[in-house]
Amino acid sequence: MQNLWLIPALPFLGFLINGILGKKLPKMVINAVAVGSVVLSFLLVLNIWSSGGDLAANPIHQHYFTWIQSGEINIGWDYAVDKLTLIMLMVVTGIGSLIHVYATGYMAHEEGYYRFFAYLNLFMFFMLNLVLGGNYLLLFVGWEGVGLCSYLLIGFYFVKKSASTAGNKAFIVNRIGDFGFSLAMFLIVVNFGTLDFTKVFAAAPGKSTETLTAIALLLLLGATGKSAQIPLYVWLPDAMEGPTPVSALIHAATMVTAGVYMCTRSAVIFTHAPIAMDTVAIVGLATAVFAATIGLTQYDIKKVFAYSTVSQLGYMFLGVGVGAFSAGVWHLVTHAFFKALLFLGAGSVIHACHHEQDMRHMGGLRKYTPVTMAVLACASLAIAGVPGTSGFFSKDAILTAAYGHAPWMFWVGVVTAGMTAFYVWRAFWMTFWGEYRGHGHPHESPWSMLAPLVVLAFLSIAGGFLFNVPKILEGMFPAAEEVPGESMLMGISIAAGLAGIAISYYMYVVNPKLPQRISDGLGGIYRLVYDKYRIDELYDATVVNPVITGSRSLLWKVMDQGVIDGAVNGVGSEAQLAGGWLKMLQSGNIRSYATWVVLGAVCLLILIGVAEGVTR
Amino acid sequence: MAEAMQSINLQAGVPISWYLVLSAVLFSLGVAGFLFRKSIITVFMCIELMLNAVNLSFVAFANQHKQVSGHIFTFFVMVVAAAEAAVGLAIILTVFKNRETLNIDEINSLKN
Amino acid sequence: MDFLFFFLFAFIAVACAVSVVVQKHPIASALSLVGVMASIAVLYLQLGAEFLAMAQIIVYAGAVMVLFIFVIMLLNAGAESRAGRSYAAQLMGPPLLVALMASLGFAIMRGFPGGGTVKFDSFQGGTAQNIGYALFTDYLLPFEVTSVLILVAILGAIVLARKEMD
Amino acid sequence: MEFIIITLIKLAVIAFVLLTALAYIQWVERKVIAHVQVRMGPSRVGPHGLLQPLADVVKLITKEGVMPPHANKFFYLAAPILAVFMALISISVIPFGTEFTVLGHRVMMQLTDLNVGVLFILAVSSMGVYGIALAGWASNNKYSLLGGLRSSAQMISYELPMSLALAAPLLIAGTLSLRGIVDSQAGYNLGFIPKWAIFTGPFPQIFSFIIFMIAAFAETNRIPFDLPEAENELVAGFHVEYSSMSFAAFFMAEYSNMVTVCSVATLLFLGGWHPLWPESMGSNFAAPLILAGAGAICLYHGLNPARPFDRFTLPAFAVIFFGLAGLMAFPPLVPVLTPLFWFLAKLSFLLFVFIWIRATLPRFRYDQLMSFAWKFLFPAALLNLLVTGFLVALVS
Amino acid sequence: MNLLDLVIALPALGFVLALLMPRTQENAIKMLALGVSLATFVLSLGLVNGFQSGQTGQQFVTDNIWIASPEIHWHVGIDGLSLWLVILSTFLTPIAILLSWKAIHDRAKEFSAFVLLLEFGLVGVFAAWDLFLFYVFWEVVLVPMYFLIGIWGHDRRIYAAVKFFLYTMAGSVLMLAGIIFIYLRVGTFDYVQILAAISSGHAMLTHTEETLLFLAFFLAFAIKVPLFPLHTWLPDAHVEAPTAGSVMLASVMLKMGTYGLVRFCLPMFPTAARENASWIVALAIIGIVYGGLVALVQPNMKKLVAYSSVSHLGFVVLGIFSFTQIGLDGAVYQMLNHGISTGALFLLVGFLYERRHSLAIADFGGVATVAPWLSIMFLVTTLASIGLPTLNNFVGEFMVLQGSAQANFSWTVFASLGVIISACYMLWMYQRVFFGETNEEVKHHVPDLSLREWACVIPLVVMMVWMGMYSQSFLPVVSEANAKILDQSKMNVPLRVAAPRMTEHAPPDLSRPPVTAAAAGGRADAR
Repeated sequence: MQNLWLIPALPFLGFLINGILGKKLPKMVINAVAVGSVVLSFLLVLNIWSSGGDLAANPIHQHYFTWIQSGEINIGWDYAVDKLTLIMLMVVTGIGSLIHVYATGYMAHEEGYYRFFAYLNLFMFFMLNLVLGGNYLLLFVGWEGVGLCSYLLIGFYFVKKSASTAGNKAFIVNRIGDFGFSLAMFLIVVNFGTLDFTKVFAAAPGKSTETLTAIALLLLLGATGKSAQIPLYVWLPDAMEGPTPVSALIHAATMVTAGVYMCTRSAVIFTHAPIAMDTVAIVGLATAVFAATIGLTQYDIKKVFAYSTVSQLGYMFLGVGVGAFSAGVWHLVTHAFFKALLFLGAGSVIHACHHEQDMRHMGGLRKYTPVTMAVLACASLAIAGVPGTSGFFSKDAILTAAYGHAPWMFWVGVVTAGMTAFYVWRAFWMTFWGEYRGHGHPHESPWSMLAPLVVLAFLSIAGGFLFNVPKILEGMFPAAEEVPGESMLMGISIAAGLAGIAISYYMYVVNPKLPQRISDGLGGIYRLVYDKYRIDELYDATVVNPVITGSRSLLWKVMDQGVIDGAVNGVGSEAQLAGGWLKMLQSGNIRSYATWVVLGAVCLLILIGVAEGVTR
Repeated sequence: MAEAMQSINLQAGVPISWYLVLSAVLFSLGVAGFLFRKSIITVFMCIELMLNAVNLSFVAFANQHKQVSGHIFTFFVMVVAAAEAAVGLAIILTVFKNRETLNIDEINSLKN
Repeated sequence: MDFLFFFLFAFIAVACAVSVVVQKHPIASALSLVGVMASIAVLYLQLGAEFLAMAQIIVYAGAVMVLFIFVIMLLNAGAESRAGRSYAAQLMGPPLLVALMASLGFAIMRGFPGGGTVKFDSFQGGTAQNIGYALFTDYLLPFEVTSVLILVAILGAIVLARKEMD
Repeated sequence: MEFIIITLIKLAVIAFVLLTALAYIQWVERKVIAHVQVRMGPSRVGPHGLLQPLADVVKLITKEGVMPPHANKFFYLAAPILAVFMALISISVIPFGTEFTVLGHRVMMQLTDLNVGVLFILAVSSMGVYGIALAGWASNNKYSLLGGLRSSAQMISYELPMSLALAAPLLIAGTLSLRGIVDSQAGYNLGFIPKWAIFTGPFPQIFSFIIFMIAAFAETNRIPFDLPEAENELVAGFHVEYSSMSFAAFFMAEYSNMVTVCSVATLLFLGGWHPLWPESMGSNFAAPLILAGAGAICLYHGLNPARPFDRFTLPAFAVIFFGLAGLMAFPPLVPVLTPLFWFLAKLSFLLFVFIWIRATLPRFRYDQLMSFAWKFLFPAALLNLLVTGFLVALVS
Repeated sequence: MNLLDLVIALPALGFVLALLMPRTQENAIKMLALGVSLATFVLSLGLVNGFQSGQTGQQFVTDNIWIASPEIHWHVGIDGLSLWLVILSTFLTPIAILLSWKAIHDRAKEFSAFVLLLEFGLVGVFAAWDLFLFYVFWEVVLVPMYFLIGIWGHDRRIYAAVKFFLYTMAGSVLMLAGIIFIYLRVGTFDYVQILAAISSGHAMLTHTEETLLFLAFFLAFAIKVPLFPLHTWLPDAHVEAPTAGSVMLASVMLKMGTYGLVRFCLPMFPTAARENASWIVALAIIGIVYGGLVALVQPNMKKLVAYSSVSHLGFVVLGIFSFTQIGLDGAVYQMLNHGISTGALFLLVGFLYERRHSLAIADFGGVATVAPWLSIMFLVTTLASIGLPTLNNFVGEFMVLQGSAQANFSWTVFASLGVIISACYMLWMYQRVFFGETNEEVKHHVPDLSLREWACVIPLVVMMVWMGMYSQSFLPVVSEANAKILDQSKMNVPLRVAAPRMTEHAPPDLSRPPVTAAAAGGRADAR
């Protein structure tokens, strides 16, 4: 019997210690606390993994206390673990601990060292909460919590306006997603009377398709927010303002995949809402393509990987959408490996180039940072889906399933895969080949950073074999139907990947003048893509500015101060005016007062007289 | 007044209503004084006049109902009137000291 | 007899009241007011309120009016000045007075067509004993309250006088 | 109808007696003061100046009335009339003696017996102030105005202690009718102490008697309280401008006020016409004896005269006295005259006190006057009233 | 004289004592005020301790005749609904006194006195079970707040104070009229008896009468809440008020309105409440969104928080008029949450003001670098007020929205927009105030939290976490009370058309012929 609550509690403890006392503590202690807590929880997870028993048959479910209880609605604070959760736990804690280790090196010379680790631990806490949560509300707790942490970490360099703005953007865009999520929850409660996964999923098949579709779509809205899908992906690229480990941990490996996890978790609901499923698939696919195209043109190394993340997430959604939940989760895992690796590698590169992020000022780093190059190569191979690497299996699984669902999806997916391979390798070549174009003297990172990289490199190569997610999740989801000619499809996707690599090699190593010409040739389109389709501007123009200006000029100035307050004060002034007229009576002359009194008396008498007269 | 006139016989005695009419007349005269006189003191006296008129009606009612209550009321009115006179005259003295006038039309600080 | 009595003193009362209003000089008004009070006192006697009649003379004529005259003499108040006027009073006053009289008369005539009649000694209840008894049994509280009132009045008068002294 | 006739007759008698009496009280006053100051006093006009009052009256009537300029004529003339009127009217409720029967008509020695007589007297006396005040004001003279102000203030102030002092014996008597009060004082304690208010009751009213007398002095503007006419400050106070008959009127008013208050004191405190000792001890013979004694004294002095014409006048007086004594002793008249005698005796004694004090005491200062009234007299009267009321309540 | 009476009486006592103290002894007075309020708080904890959950109806009852005729009782008691509000008042008063320790120097005596008087009134309002008594306390609360704003406020304080006073008066007078009408009809001011009379139909309220009464009460409460179109007094009052004033105003006084809605409008006029629920909810939702949007563009921190209160209280009203158990519970819980979190917000804004002597957001920036703890506390509060899970507001909002969703899902959709907007304005303000470059004034004039300020903040933060994490220690009693109220308001009073039995509820002067529903309108000319 494991105490699940320990798993999130440990990082939380670390957060408390570092957050409250951190200022006084020496770096060593901080490291120990931060890393130690996460590693410990990782060990706990391992413990569950090993002593797991048959989680499919009897998932662990632990109830700690009733959180919200009113009327017939009772929401407890309880953790549940089944295979899916377990995998997520592994990913989160494992990669989390690796990245913590990495961060000790990366952040070594930063202001607010303790603050950073406190936030990271807090993030771990919430993330684990998200994963462990036994009901939607608890999931939501983690969901919001990680959002908060990403807000804090993106805005870690809060003196930089761009950073804090990016943080706000992330949080608010996520809020929009959460809006959907919470609505979904309300609908669930209204229809199911509870939020516990087990109960909900048990009752789900009985419900009408419309209800389920509505719920599913709202959930999807939430997922798009968290997992940076169209239309809410805009926050993720900006999120790169944060320190690189953050980008790796939160915005590549764990948090952004929460959406996928949530959709997978609510697979039952989705499977009973075909329209929702298709929406998911289309959204995923669209995002994949869309982001990939943008990725082609970026020069900021982190931006490139950011967009690739977006597009990979699109893949996962595609997987979920086409019903291959396990494939989606698989890709989630592998993606966690290699994308984390990519980011961390990029981090080490940046570290090497004295915080230079623009690839045009890099190049030729293979001489200075061989290890980094090696690991990044592994990652790039993996993401490009070179056979044998982890990325290959998961992506292939998804694409196959997509083909089974609708062939055109498969083709689009393949193209995207090609683009992915292209821009990742483009980045690779630009960074490591050619001459060093930057300033200063690049240097290799410390081993505290490299060690995790190596581990991750190994994982991203071998991850596919180590974690055969579909096999682990056997029977949890309806199996994707067998597709004829699977090997052929496999070949096509591999080809696409390799083609991408080849083209990038040709364009950026063999003759580096080509890209310039192409971009010039494309002209407007290129610039549009380069400017990320000006989506942010679009949002600003259509949503943000109207709201702000409208609120200010219309609601506040006109409505509030003009109309309402005006009415109120108007009444006041009217009253004063009337008083001014009535003041005439107040002549201050006793005799006139007396006259009025007498008038009143007479009227009274006459009234009485009339009354008498009436009665008689 | 008409039907009252018919019902007069000299032995029966004076009708109550005549007393009331008398008091009404006195009262109205008091009011008139209040309205048309300018000297505070006179106005004050007119108030006393009105009080007296009312007292008269009280006593008349007492006589009609053969009860002493009316007398008691009158008694209280007198007492209060005495007190009122004391205070009022003191006020008048003060006013005169401060404003050198007894003309109520010139004592209108309440204006505006 | 009663009629004679009544009309005589009613006439005096009204005449004096009129002179209270029309006399230009405060002293004159005051004395006419004394006349009114005296005649009212006599009417009290006729109404059987002998104690009140005496009290009327003592309190009103003897104390209150003397105070008035005292003040008039002290301020040496002459005939009132023409200055100042109240349009309200001048314009609305006369019609209002007529209306007041009319309505009062109407009310009285309505309320007491004839009513009871008054003869001398027709009502014996107004002796000092009766009133004293009523005062100290039924009306004890009001009585005490008025005593307090008078105390307050004395204080007030003193304070005011003080103020105008210094 | 006969009621009216009888009343008219009584009215005539009383008016005549009273007016002459008033004139002669003044004579007495002058005589007494003169003798106190070891002078002769009026002695030219008539024997012992007995005709002096007549002479004064004639003089006053024949004198020219002077109207001061800018005086308010109406009030100037009205004031003295008002004064004397108020002074005389209060006599009307004062009983001089018991009732008796003439020609089958029961007659009481009193114009009318109000059952609120005391209140009536208070009321009227309180009205008395108007005369003086008006006089002071109307004669358009600062001295007289001051006099008027003083008198009004003084009379209002002293009215309170006076009425409070009056209230005390009323509590004992339990009635407001003067006659009733007197009746309530009939009889004797221990057989010889008269049941007068000052002697008897749960609380002998001696204090209230004293207070009443003091207040009475003030009410009548007599020395030591004659501030309104303080010759040496205000020349002659409120009547400085008056002359001839109107001047006389004020004097009449003053003296008749004296008479009034003295008779009130007599009635309320000194048991009215009840003799000083019971008839069983022969109080009925007191009157004849005293008169006879007076006659005897006169006869003795007539026989060996101090002045030449005494030889003629005193025996005449003696005869008159003897005659009166005879009248008193005449059995059918005894029940009528004895009470009258006793009443007049007490009355004249009080009047003598008035004169006596005038001859003795100096005048107060005005503030002394007021503070005496408010700070001593009034509380004392109040206290006395309280004690009396308390004791009365206890006894009954 | 039970515990509750003590809790009510103690502040009044303190008020008198404070007035008796010599004004030179400033610190002594403040100490006294603090001591008294703390003592009151401890006593009120005794209330929590002694409160038997499970038995509905009021507890700690005292019922003495206060005024013989008309019969007005000193009838105080608490049920689950009032309990926590009473605690809230007693809990915040010491904090209010403590936080203005440095800020208030002129007339410190009156200040302390007024704060205590305010506490007295507030506790009274929540504890009163006699309508007239309730009204009295209601007005009692008005006076000290009026002076707090008018004397210790900022530049336009007089305007704000008068506005505040008139607004509230306008409503409460109507309420008084309503109370008197009920009295005339039922013959008592006693809440319980009135409920009994109304629910049993002895009150013979015709439909129009009930609606009018409901509106009379509702208006008074809506102004106090404040509901959307009636809210303009709030920003002014808040901006001008001293910090303590703002805290008490936002945290407790606004709750008087919502409390009144729950306590009176729902159970006493069930049908009217249900009929009018639709547009009231509409107003509430408008308020939620509108308040948020306006808050978004406020240049002044206090104004921003004030408008955010408008938005938050919209949630409360929404929950109340959703007529669902969870919605009502959430509403009540949200009252408490808002009391804590917004109170804390005003508190911290007040701290900023004490340092920088400005409320304009533009005057700040980069506070986080110079005053990290202050900014962290502010962050926690901000997160609480934007409804981050594990902090208090989330629970309330969730329940309210859940309730409204059960009533009508479209309401929830619109209301939830408020949640997004709240994130926008709060975070934006936070960014502008605390993040970015530190400007000179801030660098020199903004130190971190002092010990006293810690003492003010910590309890609030603790409460936020506690209420957010473990609502069970507060909710159950509330639920019981609300359940009672709900089934009170569920029963629709059938209009008595036939002769109703006159019972002791009906005063003797009402012995007039029973009126039919038709004749009810024309009763006036029938008489």
